[in-house]
Parts: sequence; C-alpha cells; structure tokens
Amino acid sequence: MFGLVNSDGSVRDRLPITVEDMRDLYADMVEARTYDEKSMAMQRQGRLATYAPFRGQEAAQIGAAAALHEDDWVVGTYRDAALNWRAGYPWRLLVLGRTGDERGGELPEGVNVLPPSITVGGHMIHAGGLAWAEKLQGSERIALTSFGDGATSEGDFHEAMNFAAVFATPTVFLCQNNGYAISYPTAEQTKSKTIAAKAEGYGMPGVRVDGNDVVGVLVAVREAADRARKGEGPSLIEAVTYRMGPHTTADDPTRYRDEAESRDWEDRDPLLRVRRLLEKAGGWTDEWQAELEKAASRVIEEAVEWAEDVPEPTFEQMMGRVFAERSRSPTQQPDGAADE
Amino acid sequence: MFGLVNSDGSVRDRLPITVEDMRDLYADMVEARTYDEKSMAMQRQGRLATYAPFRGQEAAQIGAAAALHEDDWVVGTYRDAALNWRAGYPWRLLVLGRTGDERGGELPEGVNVLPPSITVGGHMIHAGGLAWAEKLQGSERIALTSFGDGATSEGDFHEAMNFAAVFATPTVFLCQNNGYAISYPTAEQTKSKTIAAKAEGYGMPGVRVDGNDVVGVLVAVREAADRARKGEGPSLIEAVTYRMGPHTTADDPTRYRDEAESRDWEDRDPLLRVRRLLEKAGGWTDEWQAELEKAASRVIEEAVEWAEDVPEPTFEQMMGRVFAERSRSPTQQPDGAADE
Amino acid sequence: MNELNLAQALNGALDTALSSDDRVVLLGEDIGRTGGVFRITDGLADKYGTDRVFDTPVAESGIVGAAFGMAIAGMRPVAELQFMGFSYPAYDQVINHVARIRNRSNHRFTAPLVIRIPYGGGIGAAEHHSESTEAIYAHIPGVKVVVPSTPRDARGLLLAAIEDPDPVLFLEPIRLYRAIKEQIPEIYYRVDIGPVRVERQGVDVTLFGWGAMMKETRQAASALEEEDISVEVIDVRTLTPLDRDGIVASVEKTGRAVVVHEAPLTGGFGAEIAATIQEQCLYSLLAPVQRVTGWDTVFPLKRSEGHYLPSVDQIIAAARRTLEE
Amino acid sequence: MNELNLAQALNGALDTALSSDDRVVLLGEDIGRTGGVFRITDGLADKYGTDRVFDTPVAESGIVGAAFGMAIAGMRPVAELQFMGFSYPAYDQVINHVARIRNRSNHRFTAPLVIRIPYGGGIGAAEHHSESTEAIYAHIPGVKVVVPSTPRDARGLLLAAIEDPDPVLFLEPIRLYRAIKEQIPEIYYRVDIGPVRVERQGVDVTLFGWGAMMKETRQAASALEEEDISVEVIDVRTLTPLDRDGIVASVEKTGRAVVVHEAPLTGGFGAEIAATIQEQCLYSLLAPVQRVTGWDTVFPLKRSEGHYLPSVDQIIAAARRTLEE
Ligand SMILES: Cc1ncc(C[n+]2csc(CCOP(=O)(O)OP(=O)(O)O)c2C)c(N)n1
Ligand SMILES: Cc1ncc(C[n+]2csc(CCOP(=O)(O)OP(=O)(O)O)c2C)c(N)n1
Ligand SMILES: [Mg+2]
Ligand SMILES: [Mg+2]
Repeated sequence: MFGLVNSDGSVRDRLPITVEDMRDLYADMVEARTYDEKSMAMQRQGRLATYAPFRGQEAAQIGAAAALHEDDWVVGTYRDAALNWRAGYPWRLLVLGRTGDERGGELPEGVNVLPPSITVGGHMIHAGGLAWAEKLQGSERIALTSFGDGATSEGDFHEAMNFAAVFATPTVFLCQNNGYAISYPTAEQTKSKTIAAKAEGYGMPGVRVDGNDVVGVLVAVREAADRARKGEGPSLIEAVTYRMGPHTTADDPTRYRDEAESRDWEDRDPLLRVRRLLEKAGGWTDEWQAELEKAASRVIEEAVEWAEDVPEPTFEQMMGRVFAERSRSPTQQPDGAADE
Repeated sequence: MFGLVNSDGSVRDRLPITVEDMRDLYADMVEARTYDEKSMAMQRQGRLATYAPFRGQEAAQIGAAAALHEDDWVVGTYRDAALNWRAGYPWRLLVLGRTGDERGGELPEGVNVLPPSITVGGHMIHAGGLAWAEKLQGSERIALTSFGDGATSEGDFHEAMNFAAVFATPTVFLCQNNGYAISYPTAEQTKSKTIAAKAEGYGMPGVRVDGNDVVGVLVAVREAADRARKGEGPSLIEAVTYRMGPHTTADDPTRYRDEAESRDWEDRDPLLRVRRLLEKAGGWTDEWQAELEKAASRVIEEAVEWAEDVPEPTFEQMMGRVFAERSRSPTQQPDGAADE
Repeated sequence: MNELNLAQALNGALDTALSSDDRVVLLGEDIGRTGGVFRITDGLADKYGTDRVFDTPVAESGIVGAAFGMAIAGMRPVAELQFMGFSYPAYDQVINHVARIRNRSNHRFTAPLVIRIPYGGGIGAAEHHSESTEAIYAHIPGVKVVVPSTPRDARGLLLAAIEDPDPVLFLEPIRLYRAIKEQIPEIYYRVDIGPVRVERQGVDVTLFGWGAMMKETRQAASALEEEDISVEVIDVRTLTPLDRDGIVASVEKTGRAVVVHEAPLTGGFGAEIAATIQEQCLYSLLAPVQRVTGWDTVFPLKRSEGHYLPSVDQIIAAARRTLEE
Repeated sequence: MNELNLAQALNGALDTALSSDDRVVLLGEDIGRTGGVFRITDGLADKYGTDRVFDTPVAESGIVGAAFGMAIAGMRPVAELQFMGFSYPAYDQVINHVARIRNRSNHRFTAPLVIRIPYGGGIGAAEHHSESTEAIYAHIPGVKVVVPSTPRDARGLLLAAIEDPDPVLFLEPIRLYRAIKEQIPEIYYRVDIGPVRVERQGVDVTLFGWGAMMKETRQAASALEEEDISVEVIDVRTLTPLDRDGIVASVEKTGRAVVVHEAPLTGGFGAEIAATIQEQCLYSLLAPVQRVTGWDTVFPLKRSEGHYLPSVDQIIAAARRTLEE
C-alpha cells in the first residue's frame, strides 16, 4: 500500500511538499473536523436532517481535493463534505443543504462541484460524462468522483469505469474504502483482494493508498490527475481509511462492529498523524492548535448562522425549479390547493 | 489461451475424451448447424421472426453443454439455441419460440433451461440466484449462464459476478466472445486485455479458452463445474470465438466488418476442426457425414413441422399467463373488446 | 392477541413465515446484523441464522435478480430494497424478468417472490428517501402491488404475499411504521390480495386512499362526519390487481369520490381510479372525481415537506367541492 | 421541401442539429458504423466524424449517465436507447438524476439532453422490442415526454427537444418510421413542445392518440366520417407537460372522447387524460370517456400481436358507444 507518512508521524520517503503546505493541509483538516463535529451536534438538536459524518476520512478528502485544479469537476456523495468544501463548495451551502433545503445545492458560478449524490452508484458515471465533454471541448479540466466501498458493488460502478476507460476520459475514480457500507464490512462486499485490483478489468491503473495519510493521497491523486490531463485516461485510487463515527446520525454501529476495532483506528486518526509529523518538524504548537480551532469554529458558526437565517422556502420555490420555465401552473392540479 | 485441438485438427495435448465421444460431439454440432441453416432459410421465407444465428459458435455451445449434468440450470440468450438444445431444450420448442409464440418457452419438466433471455445482462444474475438456491437446498445442481462480449459492459454483469463470488454460489459464467456486439467490436467494448481478466476483480478464477475447440471448451467448463459442485464457488470462462453470420437476419455486417476477416475465420470453423481431427483418427468418412446431415435434416424438419402445426394462439391464452389465476377478466377493460 | 404497530406486525409476519416455511429466506442491504434501517427484520438473523437471512452487497438489481433466480428454483425469497428511491436500479429486473417469466415460459417457470419497499415521505429525510412511485409499478402486468395501512392488514397481506404464486411488490408506508398500534391475532392468517377494504361506511362521499395517506384520509373523514356528512372510507390496499368492482360499488352508492395519494398528480395511480369511476358509473356521479395528490415536482427536502404533502384540509376541501356541486 | 418519411425526417433533423450547433453530439449502441438498428443516424458518423457520433459499449445506464454529465458540462448530447424495452437499466439515471439536477441545484446545473427511444409494437419483433411504457416516464416530474406521429412533427419536435433547456425523452413510433411520407421544409424549424395538435376538426366526438396509434385513430376517424359523424382528431404529441387546456377545449365542444394507446390499460397514460377530462368538464360530458388500449398482459410475440394491439374497429366501436349514450 502506497503512503508517505506513518501513523506515528514518521516519514517513509522524502515528502514532496513543504512544511508550510503541510500546515495548510492540517488547518484544512481541522476546519473540516470542526464542521463535522458541529453538524453532529446540530443534528442532535434537531437543527439538521440526518447527517453522515466523515470523521476519520479527512485525509482522503482534503488530500484529494488539494490535488485538483480550482475548476476541475468533483462528483461526490453525502459523506464528502470535506472534499466538496476544499474544492470550493462553501460551508454555508453545505449546512443549508443539510437543514433540508434545495438551495444548498446552488453552487456559486465557477465552482464545479455537483451537489452531493445521495444514491450510491449513478454519480460515478456522471464524472465520466463531464470529463468526456471537457476533453471534447478541448479544455484542461478533469473530473474526480468519490464513492465508498459499498458503491463498488453497484452496476453503475462498472459502467462508469468501463465508459471512462473506453473513451479515455480524464476521470479520477476515488474510492474511500472506510471499511463499511452502513453495517456491511468491505470484506464481504467483494471477494476481490483489494478494490484497487478491480481497475485491471477495465485496463486502467489502480493504486491502493493509505487513506489516512494526507500526503500519500495528495500524491496519488495528483499523479492520476496528471495522467488524465495528459490524455492518458482514467485511474482508480483506493484510499484505505475508516469511518470513525456511525453511518449517519440514525445509525447505531454497536449493532455490527467491535468497540476494539474502532479504538484501534483512533491511533491512526489522520489529523493526529499530521500533527505528529509537524511536531517533529517543529511546525506545531498548542497555541497554533488553539488558534486553528478557534478560527474554524468562527467560520463554521458563521456558515450556520447564515444558513439558519435563510428564509423558509416557499411553495412557489418548490414548484419553480422543475423546469427552466414554470410550464405547469399549480392551478392545473385540480384539487384546488393552488389557492394555498 | 487454453485449448487442446488446433485449427488443422492436430492435438496440443492428450485428449481426455475418446474418439467415440468426439464423434458424438461432432454429430451434435452438425445437428446444431443444420438447425441454424434451416432457421436462416425459414426466416427469409417469412416463417420465423428475426433470427440470431450462432454459426461459428457451435463448439463453445455444444462443448459447454456437454460438460453439464442433465439437471443443471442453463441461462442463455437469443443466440444460444445449440447450448440450450444440448442441455435439453427440444428443437420443436426452439422453433416454436422463433415463430413468435410464447408456448415455445414451456420447457418439459426436468429440463432446467430457462427460455432464452432477449435482454443482455439481467439473466446472468438469475444464474447466481438459481445456483444459490440449489446450494441452500443442498442439491448438487449448478447453474451455467452464457452471454456475449457486449453483455460484459452491462452493470448486471458486474452485479452477477459479485453476488456469485460473495455467496460462493455454484455458478459458471460463460462468455462467448464472438468479436462483436452487433456492430461494435470487442476491442472497443472494453480496454481490459481479455474478458477472462475481469474475473480477478471478483476474486474468482478466469480462464480464456479457444472457443472454437469443442474439447477445450468441454474441459474448461467441466473444471469450472467441478469447482462449483465442490463448493469452491463461481468461475468465469471466456470462449474466444467468432460470429460467422450477421448479428440477426435484420443485420448487414458489411457495414462494419471486412470480408477478409470473416474469410479468415472460415478456416477456423469449429466443425471443420473436429472433422480434421477425426479424419486423422480414422473416425470420419464422406458417408458418415452424409448420414449425419440427413439425420439432422430429418430431425429439424420434424421439429419445424411440429411447430408449424401448433394451432394459432388464442386471445384467452395471451391473457391467461399473466398470473397463476386469471385475476383480471378482459371485461374489466372497458373498451368492450372483450367480446372479440 | 398482541398490541403491535405496523413495523412490529411486519417483523412478526416475517418471523411466522420463516418458522412455518423452510423455503422462505430474506435478503437485502443491512437486514441481518442491524435488522434493516427500519428494524423490520430485527432479530431474525439471530433467530434463523445467516443461512436464512442474508445481508447483501449494495446492488439492487443483484438483490432482485438473485431473489428471482431463487424463486424459480423453488424458494420463497423476500427481498428488501432499502428505500423506494433506491428501487430503480432493479426496475429492469422487475419489469423485464420478474413480471414475465410465467408469460415467457407459459406457466412452466414462476417467480413467487416478495419485494418489500419502504416508501413515502413525511419524515424529513434526504433526497430519494421519500418516494411514492407506486404508479410505475402498478402499470406492469405480471406483478401485484400491495400497500397496507394498518398493522392487522400488514401481517395478513405480507403472509398472503409470501404464499402468493406470483411476484408481489409490498410497499410499506414509512411514516406509519410506528404511528398506530392495533390488536393483532398471533395466529397465521391471510388478508386476501385484491379486495379493497371498506373502512368506514357512508352515503354522501367516498374517500379512496392507500398506505401512509390513509392517516390524513381518516382524519378528514372524522372531521367531515362532525359536520353530519356521511363519509365512506376505502383503503384500496391492492393497486394491482385493482378491485374495480369494489370501487364502483361504493361510488354508485355515494355518487361522489375523492382519491388521495402523495405521488405527483400527473400519471399517478389516482388517475386510474378516477378514469375507472367515470367509465363505469358516470351516470351515478354527482360531481367530478377529485384527486388530492402531491404536486408535479420532485419530492422536496425537509423544509418544504409541508408544501408538498397533501393535508387533511385539502382532503376536506376536495370532499366539500364534490358536495357543493 | 422534401418528401420524407418519419425515419428520414429524424435523420435530417439530427443532421441539421449537428451542423448548426457544435455542442450537439450523438451517442448510443451501434449508431455510428451501422447508423443504428433503425438507420436513424445513417451517414452521420461519416459526415461529422467519430468525435461527434459515438458508438458506445452495451450499457444503457452508462449511456444516459454519460450524456447527463456531458449536458451539465455544456454540451447537447442526443442519446439513443436501442428499444424502449432496453431503456429500463437507465431508469434510475432518468428519474434520480436527469430529471432532478435542476431541482437539486436550484437551477445552477441543468441537463439539456435528449434521449431518443424507439417504441411500440406491430413489427412482429422479439420480446422486449415492442414496449410502450410511456406512462412510467410521463409520471416523472422534470423530464418532458414527446411522441411525434408525422414526419413534419418529428423534425420540428426533435429540433425543439435538442434546443430545450431541459431533458426530453423523445419516443419514436417504430411502426411509423417508414409508413408515411410528407412534404417537409428543409429549413430549421421548431414545433413547440407542449401544445396538442388538432389534426382534424369535428363536433361529435374527439379521438385522442399519440405516436404509432395515430394511424389507426385516423383510419377510425375517416370511417366514422363516412357515416356522417363529425370527428375531431387530436394528436397529443407531448405527454408532459400535458396540454390540459387543449384537451378540455375539444371535449367541451364535442362532449365525447375516446383515448387510444397501445400500452396496457391499467395505469396507462390514457387514465390521466380521462381523469383530467372528467375533472374539468364533467358537465359537458355526454358519455363516459372511453379508453381503447392494449391489454393488461405482457406485449405478446408475433403470432399474438393481432390479439393485443388496439384495432381500427375497436376505436370505431368505442366512438359509437359514446354516441349511443
Ligand atoms: C442506489 C442506492 N442504494 C442504497 C442506498 C442506501 N445506502 C445509503 S449509504 C449506503 C452504504 C454505502 O456504503 P459506501 O459506498 O461504502 O459509502 P459510505 O457510506 O461508507 O461512505 C447505502 C446502502 C443508496 N444510497 N443508494
Ligand atoms: C439490455 C439490452 N440492451 C440492448 C440490447 C440490444 N442488443 C441486442 S443484442 C446486442 C449485442 C449483444 O452483444 P453480445 O453480448 O456480444 O452478444 P452477441 O449478440 O454477440 O451474441 C444488443 C446491444 C439488448 N438486447 N439488451
Ligand atoms: Mg464505506
Ligand atoms: Mg458478441
């Protein structure tokens, strides 16, 4: 398994990035975790609809996004808030979406991130189509799609991989193998030795990377992105990580996994690892940590405030986004409720 | 690529079957080709609906069926008449089906062949389910599913392979790679080096066999069937062959392939190969060939006569096979046509 | 007798089916270890073992296609799809294979399987978790579509579905899973697939509903009765085969009808019922059949659910409209 | 002007679209080298190159999902699915993504793509090659469903569909591809998506149809006119958004209506039209709206097609029934 930084913060190989860049990545991971924790708390207070935490997967998501260009396409899932944010999706819109408001999906112009996919499978194909269009239109843009280990069992994974390979579209397939699809362990999901090994069947490169090593992920995704941009086609990256929290706020992981296993992964926490590395390099202090946390809290609080201030959605808004033109007026619904 | 008999009838290795058995296989292949030719002719006369010829694929189909037990499940496609017949599907019902009559799908009790699947993809999953049920019920029965190179691009191929592997169902996946999916060549269908290589991604064995070598196919399928029966799970076999005719009677292959290519495959004709082998072994004569052809013609003629004698299907028959009980009477359709 | 809610009644029915028929197996995503996202299969993997109750990979076409194969080979699989919004990858299996093998083989092979699908909105869930697309299933010849709205019906209809020689789509109203309790016999009993259930008799107007919308429909009926309007309430229960006779008989009596569903209006199953009524008893109709339905838009997220779902007031208003004319 | 059949008109429309808009690309199984199983894309790969006209792997979800991505990224893909019976593996893409991205992103991302689907029976084809399941698509908010029945409409509607800012399912009646010729302007013209087309004016009864069944509908109208019955014939053309006003206006005039489609009765789109008519003009209705449809069974193979497809006589009989009452 590819990787550059070990759990204890020691380094396997010369790192291709500076300590300053490491600090930036770390700051991003702290900000993402702050959002994650805040969201869990808000959901418990009834302020958000069901929430799917990404705790433990920050390295995979921040590392991947950091490897992309600003205008690349990103097509991820309900668990990819950190990835999406780092690729340009404002926190305030992510929060708004989670309160149960479609306006959270209205990305700013120039941010080429699709609103999170809730179905697992279908969205991977979209990344192939987006990348294909960019290639045909002669742009440099590529598309990255993120999905879980469970999603690799859907037929759409197969069709997405095959299409991308056949048309040599500039697509990066990033699987965050976090050990579970809700309650179902990866070891049962497939009898393939690894998920990366599935790439072979499509004639594309497959790489297995330590998904809790932000630098390892960054490097792996950058290589895949470079290949894509050079016209060498798609790649599959399996980032091996762990979902430290429940599947969603509605889930109870004690029904299907050992506390011991989860505890085991705590030492492999992706934030801890960077912190240890930075400590060794003299790039981390208690004060800085406190500063980061405070700054992150403020940013997230602001996003939450903004989102919670958005006026209640109206009936007209609900009806007004089916088509470009509002082609069916509510009065065509003969129950008379249009008067509401 | 695995194989035992070369195009010129020479043998690569000691054959695991007797000359007598070879002669039987040859006789079956002649009978199948007679059916195929007769069907093409009948379709041109308007006596059959569209027909999909299997010319060139007799070795793959007869070899595979010969490796099965009488009561194993077989789940194939519109192009698998030879496979289905050898597995127990009477010619007369195959002909009846091709005239456009659902009663052609009413297999005799004890024959565990499903009526041919017209959609490509979905049926492979069924073979997994059938095999799984047999395993759960403690039977020795296995299921073989046959499909084309094109079908391997469907999401259902992936789901079928994965399910079979995960539940270690006794299933044999037989891909007849005949070079084309209608007009689309296999080389474009996937960037995988081979179709057999796709097995790896599911943690199951994949074998590539010369699909025009009936003994090679027989041996490969028998090994896979043995594994399955022993509880060792599914396998994928890629039988490399060639569709010598058009996709169907509605297709014009000159639009997409070279005459030269087709001519090239004529020398690799699976029947010719066995004949050459038998000639060398003293097991073939002109008279015997004439006898075989005559016998086959008679058998097929009889099947055709039988099928064409089946009375026109009635309205009641059409309505009577939706459910076990005829739960919706035609008079419930308010257009009054029930009086017809 | 046991006082059970709809979820418990379903769990009990599956338990009964597993214990009384060896051919019954359950399969679906997360139905084993966790007992399903709605806990409908809770405890059954422990009780019957992982050779009867299977967690599967995340692959809906695979689940239905595998269940289909198992059914042909003599078993009685009960598959769960996690939410109706995730049922579509299996749509091809349902319409092209499950619904057709009897026809394709002229009765030689059959597919007696049940596909359980939690459906409907009202719980503030994420996108795709609130679907009510029964109409796209009720248009398929060869599958039966059943929707219980009470614990008692839930048990009886599910046992009937598992026994049925043909495939049954069993739609479970999510927001009723834990909404009402009812005394339920512990014995093995069936509720016939087909007939509507006249839940309340009346002579002025008939309200037709099914599944989760029965709650609002009942409330509307009670409110109308307080104004001395005599309301007949019919739980359609089985969408296909549709009990046209039962529907028509009621409207011939009342002369007025309101059909309630939460799916969008256009092409919803309410259209079939309204079309049938006008076909078969136009001259008894005192007013147009009213449809009270969801809007022709994507089922919205939490904050807009109130705009979308048909309300008790809308049903009352529709009933009044039929009475005014 | 050019005398063209429906297939040629579609080929011409695609040609025009490819030449007038660089963003237009075509993709689908066998559409390049062979020009599609119905030759609708004949010659276009040669003319525009394999960077505009793509043969794809056999994977319908892949085709629609890729077209969807391309549309979001600014192109105007026109996907072909080979037969309606093979469209279901892409149903999830259509209902869960294509129809929803505008809603999900509050107009920020849109999917202006066209999915062309040959549909309908009558050519004695194999199983799954005769489907007419428009109802399952017309129930999806967020996609438009268009069905031409004449060469002139085919060209104009297809060009309008390709220009449309929203996804359009474009259903092509297989048995009309080469059935009729019509003079067609070679210029770029659009036929609006939405309005029904009143094909023949009359005052006694309205016949509603679309797609392939328009042929029998027209024949029935001619036969009825010979008996001095004045028949209005309406080609619905666009199933969603449905032109309810156009439908109602006609029935308010004639007081009698027959809806014709070849899909099974139960849950077919005819139900929506019948339901709408009784809702909006019950008091103008002189007789129940009649539905002349396929039967509630699997579309049969060649030898039974005659039992299944609605006939001219059935349409005439239904119209007579409305006149007798
Ligand atoms: C098509 C589809 N089927 C089922 C679901 C229900 N579901 C939601 S999350 C999930 C597990 C996905 O696991 P994985 O892909 O590993 O992603 P993770 O949640 O671990 O990030 C399932 C089955 C879904 N969202 N979409
Ligand atoms: C789901 C589905 N999509 C499309 C088709 C149309 N179709 C019929 S045969 C065929 C090609 C299949 O090629 P392959 O799997 O290689 O089988 P072969 O015909 O070569 O035996 C296609 C695309 C179909 N039958 N089913
Ligand atoms: Mg996972
Ligand atoms: Mg092939």
